Amino acid sequence: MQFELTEDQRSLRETTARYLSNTVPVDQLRKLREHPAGYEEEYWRQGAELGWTSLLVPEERGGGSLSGGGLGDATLLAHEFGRHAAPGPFVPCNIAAAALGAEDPVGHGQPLCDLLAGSAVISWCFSEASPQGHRPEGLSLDVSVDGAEVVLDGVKRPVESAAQAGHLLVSGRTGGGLTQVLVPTDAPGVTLEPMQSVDLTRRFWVVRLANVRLPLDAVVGELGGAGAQVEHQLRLALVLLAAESVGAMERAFDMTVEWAFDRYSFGRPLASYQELKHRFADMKTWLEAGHAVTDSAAAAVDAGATDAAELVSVAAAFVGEYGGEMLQDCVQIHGGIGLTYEHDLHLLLRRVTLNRAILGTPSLHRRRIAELLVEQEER
Amino acid sequence: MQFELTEDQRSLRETTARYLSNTVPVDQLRKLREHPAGYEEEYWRQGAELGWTSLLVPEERGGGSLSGGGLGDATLLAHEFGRHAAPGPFVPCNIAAAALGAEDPVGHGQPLCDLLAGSAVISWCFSEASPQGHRPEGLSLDVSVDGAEVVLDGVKRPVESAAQAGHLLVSGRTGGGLTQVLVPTDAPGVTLEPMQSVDLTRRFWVVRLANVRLPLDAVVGELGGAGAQVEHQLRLALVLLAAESVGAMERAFDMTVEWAFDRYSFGRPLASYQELKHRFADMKTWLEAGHAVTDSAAAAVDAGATDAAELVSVAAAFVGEYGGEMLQDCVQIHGGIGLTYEHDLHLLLRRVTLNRAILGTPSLHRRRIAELLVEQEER
Amino acid sequence: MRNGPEDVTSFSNRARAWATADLPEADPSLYEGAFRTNLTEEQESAEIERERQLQRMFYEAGFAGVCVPREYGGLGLTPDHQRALNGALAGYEFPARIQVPTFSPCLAILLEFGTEEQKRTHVPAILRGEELWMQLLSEPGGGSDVAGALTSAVRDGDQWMLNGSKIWTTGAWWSDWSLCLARTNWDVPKHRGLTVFILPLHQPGIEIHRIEMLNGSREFCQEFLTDVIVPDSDRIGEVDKGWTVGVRWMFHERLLYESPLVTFASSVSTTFASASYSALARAAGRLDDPSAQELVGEARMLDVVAGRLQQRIGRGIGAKVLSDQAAAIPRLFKGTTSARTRTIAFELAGTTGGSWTAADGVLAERGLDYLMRQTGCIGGGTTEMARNVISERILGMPRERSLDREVPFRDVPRGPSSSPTGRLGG
Amino acid sequence: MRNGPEDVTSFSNRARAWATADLPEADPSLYEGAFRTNLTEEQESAEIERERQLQRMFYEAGFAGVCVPREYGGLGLTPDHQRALNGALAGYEFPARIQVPTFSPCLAILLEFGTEEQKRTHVPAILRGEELWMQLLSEPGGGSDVAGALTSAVRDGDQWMLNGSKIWTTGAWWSDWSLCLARTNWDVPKHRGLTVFILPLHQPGIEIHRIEMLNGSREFCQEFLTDVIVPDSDRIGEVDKGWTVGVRWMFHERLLYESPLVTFASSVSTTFASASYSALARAAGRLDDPSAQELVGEARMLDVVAGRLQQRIGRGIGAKVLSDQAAAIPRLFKGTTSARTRTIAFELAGTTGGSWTAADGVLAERGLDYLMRQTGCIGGGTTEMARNVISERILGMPRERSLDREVPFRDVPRGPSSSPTGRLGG
Repeated sequence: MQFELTEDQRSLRETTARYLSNTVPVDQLRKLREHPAGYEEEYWRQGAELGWTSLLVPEERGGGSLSGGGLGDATLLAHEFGRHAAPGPFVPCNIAAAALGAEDPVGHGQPLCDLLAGSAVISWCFSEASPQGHRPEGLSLDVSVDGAEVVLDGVKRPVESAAQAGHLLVSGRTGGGLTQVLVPTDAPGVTLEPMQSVDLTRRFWVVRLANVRLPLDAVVGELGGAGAQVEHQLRLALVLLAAESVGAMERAFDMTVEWAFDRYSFGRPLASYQELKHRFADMKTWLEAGHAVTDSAAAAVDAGATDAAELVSVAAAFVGEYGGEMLQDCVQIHGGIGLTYEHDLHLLLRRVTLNRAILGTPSLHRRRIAELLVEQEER
Repeated sequence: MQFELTEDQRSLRETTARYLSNTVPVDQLRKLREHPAGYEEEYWRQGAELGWTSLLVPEERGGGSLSGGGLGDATLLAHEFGRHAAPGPFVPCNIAAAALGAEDPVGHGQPLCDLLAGSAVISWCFSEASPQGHRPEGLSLDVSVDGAEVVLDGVKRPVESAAQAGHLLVSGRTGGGLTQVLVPTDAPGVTLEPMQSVDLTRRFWVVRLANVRLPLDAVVGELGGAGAQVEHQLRLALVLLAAESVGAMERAFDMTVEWAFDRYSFGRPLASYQELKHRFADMKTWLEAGHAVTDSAAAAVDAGATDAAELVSVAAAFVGEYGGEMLQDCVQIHGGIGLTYEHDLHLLLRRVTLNRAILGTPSLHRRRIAELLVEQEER
Repeated sequence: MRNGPEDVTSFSNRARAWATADLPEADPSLYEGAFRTNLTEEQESAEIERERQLQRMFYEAGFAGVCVPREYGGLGLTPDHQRALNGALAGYEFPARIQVPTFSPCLAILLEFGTEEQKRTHVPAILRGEELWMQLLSEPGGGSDVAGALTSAVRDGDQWMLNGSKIWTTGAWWSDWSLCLARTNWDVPKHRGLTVFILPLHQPGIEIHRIEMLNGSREFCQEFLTDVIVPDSDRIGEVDKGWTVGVRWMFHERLLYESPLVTFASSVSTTFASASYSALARAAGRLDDPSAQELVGEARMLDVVAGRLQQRIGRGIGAKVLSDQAAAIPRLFKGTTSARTRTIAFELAGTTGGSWTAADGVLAERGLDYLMRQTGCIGGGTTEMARNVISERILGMPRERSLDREVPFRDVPRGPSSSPTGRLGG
Repeated sequence: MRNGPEDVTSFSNRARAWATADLPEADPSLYEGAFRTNLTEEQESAEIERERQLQRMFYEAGFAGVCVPREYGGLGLTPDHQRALNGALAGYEFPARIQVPTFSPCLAILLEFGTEEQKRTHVPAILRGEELWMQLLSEPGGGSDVAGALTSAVRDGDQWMLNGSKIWTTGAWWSDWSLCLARTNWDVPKHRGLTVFILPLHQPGIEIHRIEMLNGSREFCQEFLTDVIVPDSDRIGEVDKGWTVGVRWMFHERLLYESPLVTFASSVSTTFASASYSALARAAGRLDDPSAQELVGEARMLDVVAGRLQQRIGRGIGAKVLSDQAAAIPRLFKGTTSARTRTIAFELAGTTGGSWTAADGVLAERGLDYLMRQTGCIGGGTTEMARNVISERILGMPRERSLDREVPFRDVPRGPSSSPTGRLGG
């Protein structure tokens, strides 16, 4: 998160922070472990009123950003979601909103409306199980046209909140290009299989589409021409995940610093042991670096800068790798208590761990960075 | 190095340790930087009298080990070479000795004699520049038969002390199998190009063999049947390099511990700073682990155990990786002075760095370990 | 009745013959890695019952307490005999779960410090599988500072009254007896006011609460002791000299499965089984991916080195070339290694590490293992403590300044009364 | 004569126009990474001469000392103007080598603490490239403890006599003037007995010895000061208050190329150029090897993050959201990053990292870089010191106990008189 926020940005962040503290305190999060959706509909609807789903949608389509940099604004919310390990399909809904909001010519007005109002959820079906299944060029789900119908065949996983979604925004392949289709979750041929997750409240499903047939107007944007849009959505999602993880890192760091001051060992506070002090110094450095690179990536995507792709993968690779190590070191400094279910640290560890694993592990993003470097050189 | 040595082993080690301290103290090592060979012939000849080249050769061929475990004994010498960053073609000469000593039916008696006496050097031409050039199955230097002659074509690098060697033991490919040939360094078609090295006294050359023709009796062992022998030689060499690196690690660790006690910062010895203490604890652990795995590998090779191949690569991968990190941390703890030429630490850093790079980096050995694991599973 | 100690070979042969004839076969993987955490209470009780029976079988067949003196029901043989027995158990059932902490450290401490009467009462019962023991050592407020125990024991004539709380006890709810470190003197520095007692776990004054770990495991317990009465005859060692016992206690604890009192099939790896690293790569379809190969190779390398290091240090301690303190070296290495290898498994699982279905086989739940990654760096003394021991006791570097060494324990700073809750709160 | 400060855009345009018209073009790689260490003394002197000329060109064209007040020959403009100038230099020659430490920290300290006379004498000379400065700060015995300086300055009327030794000065042999931290009072705690002086380097009392680093580089020097006389008028700041100056001195030192007083083409990376990581992989024939790709990606990632972190913290300090101490954060990250990226380059070089021929191109000498890997974690204050600063000054954790804080400096323990030689010896 940037050091200096506008008045609007500050209030956006604080309203959401207050709302999350009040509606989903940790005890509530623990209760939600048993909840099929992982969140209450009403919680989500009220959240939407705070702007949770509108920042990536142009004003004329019912959305609107504060600073012009919609993603930059959205990272402020993601940051708070991370700090509170908050539930709810924040990333998929924002991606769906961005996709429908960007559609030209305008279409699918009603689903977008419901999304903005928080009365409906739309999830994004992007990832596939194959090793290349987290890159647009690696997608294999087939989208073809048969007369007046568009036909989808393939499997998507993991898909967040699929069972809560009225529609699924499915990104698939049409020959050499990509196509996105808005699929009603109850369309014939769509089946959902629940997955387990490291997170307490985020739920994922395997979504199978077998000969799913829809009218052509279910297509979002241009048939076979959605490649750039999908790449853009992926960047938005990766930046939001990174920002959420940085929020979780920040909260875990704060908790652990507090613990180090309060906890005495051999008559001295933990914070007085040099070896721990130096680990805190490293963690503080990684935390600031995480903020720096995530904000840079958000700004680059908002500005459509040429280094956006690289910065996005750098943020994903760095925050994923160092965020994980940092959270684990927070656990280590807490000792056994930090591994118990009653302690809150794992709520943050889970979120960072989840975000590190979906949409491409750090390892895949390191390769992506190398790929971009080589392209750049060969240009 | 094992904790408990036999009387013979202890005296073998101590004699060499004393000899190295007296003949190649650090000032001498610095002088040798300018020496074309990196060592004095007389130094090597006298060293050979201490058993430097005989431990891997059977008694009946003029050699003999102390404990029956020739490699285990040789690691004691390698350890001292490491502690003293000692010059001289220790590894190649021992490999050549092992190869000639193992030859059956007996041949090449004279070169072996000279080698054992230290009056001549034979170097081993094994590695090639290709990515697979450090594995026997990856060798591509061509060895073919043309009438009464064996013909060699190819390039070997890096080859230690090639210019000092009267003969080169060249491992190459004959169709599906491997062949080893003892090539006079002055044979027509053999050319040497000097290389630079991170080490102060170890010298390497690129050896090019262009249509080198020799009588068939230049072949060591069986034409096309040397595969197992070459693999064995590679294991011997890797264990000796690991043992040498562990010796260098041990000496660097001792120096740095001493420094930490003597050096005061802010009125306290460095050894009183917890963060440094914990790094020393890690280093001590890596050092003991290096001893443990190297000794295990030596014992396994001596015993021809089934896990010898794995242990050898584990030793190479572990000592290479952790030895490098350990030496660098010793430099860090010394501060700027540890980066100066006048300080002795770099003599050890160089040796560990060199050994980490030749005969396969840790990265290649990690892959090799995985390969062996998969083979084992599929068996 | 054999006369004179039996030689290792013949003992080994008898053991193998017996195992083949009488022991049920078992899939080694049954015992591999961290014990399963997904058992119901009933299943777990059943397992423990089974292990008690197995222990009884060992006893009756004359293969229990190999290194335990014969006057206490043991065989009075050597660690080599124990190793021979461990070697004979490959592929057979044996009482794996009840070995630690019952046989080490508890039995070890009884043998070393127990009175004649205590030994005659408890050692045979342990060997017959009738008494399972655990250790009341760590405390909620204590962390690494074991000697800072706050559980108090107040003398009243020939008995003691204990009050306080202990934590991180494995399977207290199915154990019978326990070894307990308590404070008997608050007016002297902390190491000089401790005493060790033994007490039955299931009695009115002891409330046992099972702790849920973040992965759902409930293997650990916390105990609340309220006015627990212990006869002075159940005291171990001298009053206020408990730390002498404590030091050996922690030494035996570090030995774990290396203890000559522990019976454990040497064929069974007590770490995450290496073969499965390549199984993970295969399941992830990355067997040909060099970066996956490097991860598999690194994990395997660390496991192999950890084993060899344990051997080396064990021998060094045995041969008195190294001090007991050297046990901190393999402990540190195993801790960091287990954290790294779990991370590698998670890494190999890729996206499946974050969310999975049962159909994902070996890749499933690697994320949960990763969440618990630090277990090996915390349990049984943290890696930080191991680093202190290595630098101070082995390398002889200056001790950390502790503000609790020369002051009466009651005056030791204990930090803000408001102990941190570890809650995200508002 | 412009009246009123020129706006950034027009300044930027003028700068670009001038650069295009008057500055010789230069291959940016000329300035990239660590400066070349394989120059002969003659070549190096020639380079310095060239840089003095370039500095002179900047001065005469009115582009020197952008943020320096006009009364001292500067332009009296803002950091934004300096950034604009830096942006205009892409692809052109500029005096890169003489920027640090002459303009920062030396010039910065002169401007902050110098007397009017000192400033009028030296600042314009610096801007004209006539005076190159360096810092007599670190000492052989001092390590990280800069305030523990042993170089003494004894007052004699209106002059001082300096004796002692300084080390780690870059290019002292071709510099003209220096900033020197000396001890003027041994009877007070260390921070309260220091004073700062300025002195010409080339004078009888100063012997300059070039230090050979293990990679053959001779960029660093050690100076031996014997009865060096300095007039009191060349004192900077008050007597015994030198630490006030020292603190700012080290702050400016940490800023390095981020200082608004430093002119450096923003197009030039001051770290190992990222593009070359992929060049290494290509040269090693491993461009398609995923594990090589991961190394390339990691190295590039670290460089990018280091740059963004530097920006963020710089802005935070500028906006006073962060204290000056926060500069320790990017310093730490850059240090660890440079060690890691050099290791990656070495790793990518494979066997060629250990021995090479000139024909190996980019893969050659990667092993030498690796030997010098820790440079970035040691030079300009160690990463250990940075970690102390971050934990103590930024996170407010308890200070390390130092035995030299409240005692007279002459009584501070200095360790065994026999200072370690760092020799392998017998």
